Amino acid sequence: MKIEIREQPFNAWQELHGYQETCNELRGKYGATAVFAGTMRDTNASAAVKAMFLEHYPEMTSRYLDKIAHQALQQWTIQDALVLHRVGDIHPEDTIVLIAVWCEHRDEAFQACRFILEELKHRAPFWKKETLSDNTTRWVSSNTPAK
Amino acid sequence: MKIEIREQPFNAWQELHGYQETCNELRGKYGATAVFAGTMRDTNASAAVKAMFLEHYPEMTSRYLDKIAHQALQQWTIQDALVLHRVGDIHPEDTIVLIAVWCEHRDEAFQACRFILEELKHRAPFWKKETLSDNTTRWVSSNTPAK
Amino acid sequence: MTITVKFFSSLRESLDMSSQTLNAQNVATVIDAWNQATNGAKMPDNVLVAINMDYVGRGHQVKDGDEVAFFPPVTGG
Amino acid sequence: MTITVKFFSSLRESLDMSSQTLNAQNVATVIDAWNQATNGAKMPDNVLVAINMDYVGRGHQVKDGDEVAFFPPVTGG
Repeated sequence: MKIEIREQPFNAWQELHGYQETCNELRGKYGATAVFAGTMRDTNASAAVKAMFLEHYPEMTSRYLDKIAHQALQQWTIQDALVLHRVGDIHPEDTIVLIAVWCEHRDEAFQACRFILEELKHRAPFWKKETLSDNTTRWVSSNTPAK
Repeated sequence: MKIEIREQPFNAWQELHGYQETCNELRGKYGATAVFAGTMRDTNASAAVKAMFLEHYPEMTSRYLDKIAHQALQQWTIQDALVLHRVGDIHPEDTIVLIAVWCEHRDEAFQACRFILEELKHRAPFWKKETLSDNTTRWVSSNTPAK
Repeated sequence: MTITVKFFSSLRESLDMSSQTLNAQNVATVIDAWNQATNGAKMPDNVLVAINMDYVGRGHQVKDGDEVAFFPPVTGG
Repeated sequence: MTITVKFFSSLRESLDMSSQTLNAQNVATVIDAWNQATNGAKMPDNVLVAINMDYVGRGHQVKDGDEVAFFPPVTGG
């Protein structure tokens, strides 16, 4: 399992490819991989957004990402998981979060992936501050609802 | 949107990376990508499986994959989708199916990805015949239930 | 009239037949097509049927030029 | 006793303070720590609180050596 907070841009699919290549003990064991990638859009709440600063509370963020992943491991039969989250200065098209879960079967993979995403969005201490096209800034006040 | 039946092995994450690179009109527009990759396991129903033949009904399979993707497009606001499915001789660790859905927000991406997978599993005419370690063969009689 | 009948997967193997062209006068429904193509073999309970690449019920009518396919539950994905 | 108080995001900006060390005698709860660190500023309704990296309620007790963090609703992912 790999859980990391990243200060530099990363390509979600290359990370996934690279990580899975290293998981030799998983080969032939997993039948289902569910993945979510969250990407910065160039528009939010009807305004053009040109950049974003992603603040976090380093020790607590790491602690909660670990905690959330371990709660998923207790609830579902997960063979492996990968969670990457960006912080710092972010631009449109940058990946913000990547969550991948490897399981034997599809239902547990989907459920666990979604669980990790929702828990992360509701409990992990990250905050987004947007810079709009006129250079004004604003803190994002809440996440898009789950449903 | 790309929907393809593949006779040769493919790497799910490289396909995803390559496809997304070509989608220039999507850049900065999608916030959520939900992905499912189904991979052949080396064990099924308590038996070691060394190979699998994936039969299909070519014209009907293509027709149903298109139909299912278009039903998803009607139900959710989808920016793009990628569906790849293997046929022919398959070995453990090979990707069988890759489904990716790009949307603005996460809930619609997850729902549409899952919908396409379940519809594909229940309606698209594919059939799996396994070759076990003692070289006996058996047709897979049904899918793992969704729940 | 001419009807093409196709069989897939375990059904293709058990009937030892993948495709057959019926030049038929007395084929009104899917069941008639099955009976004529298989010489009256018992149709397994779980068989699925498609006419011209669309799922239909066993009582569905067939018409000249139709492609009627029979197969077991699908197991892709 | 010594308590470290931290503020994040919009709260850090509005209070113009990211961290403060309180050498406090009269700090029993989270609210006391807030009041002492902010000189009695009004605590916004939606503020979240963590002690030593775990979420707690506003009435939670604080003890010597604790790190008490205040921040608005989280918006990661």
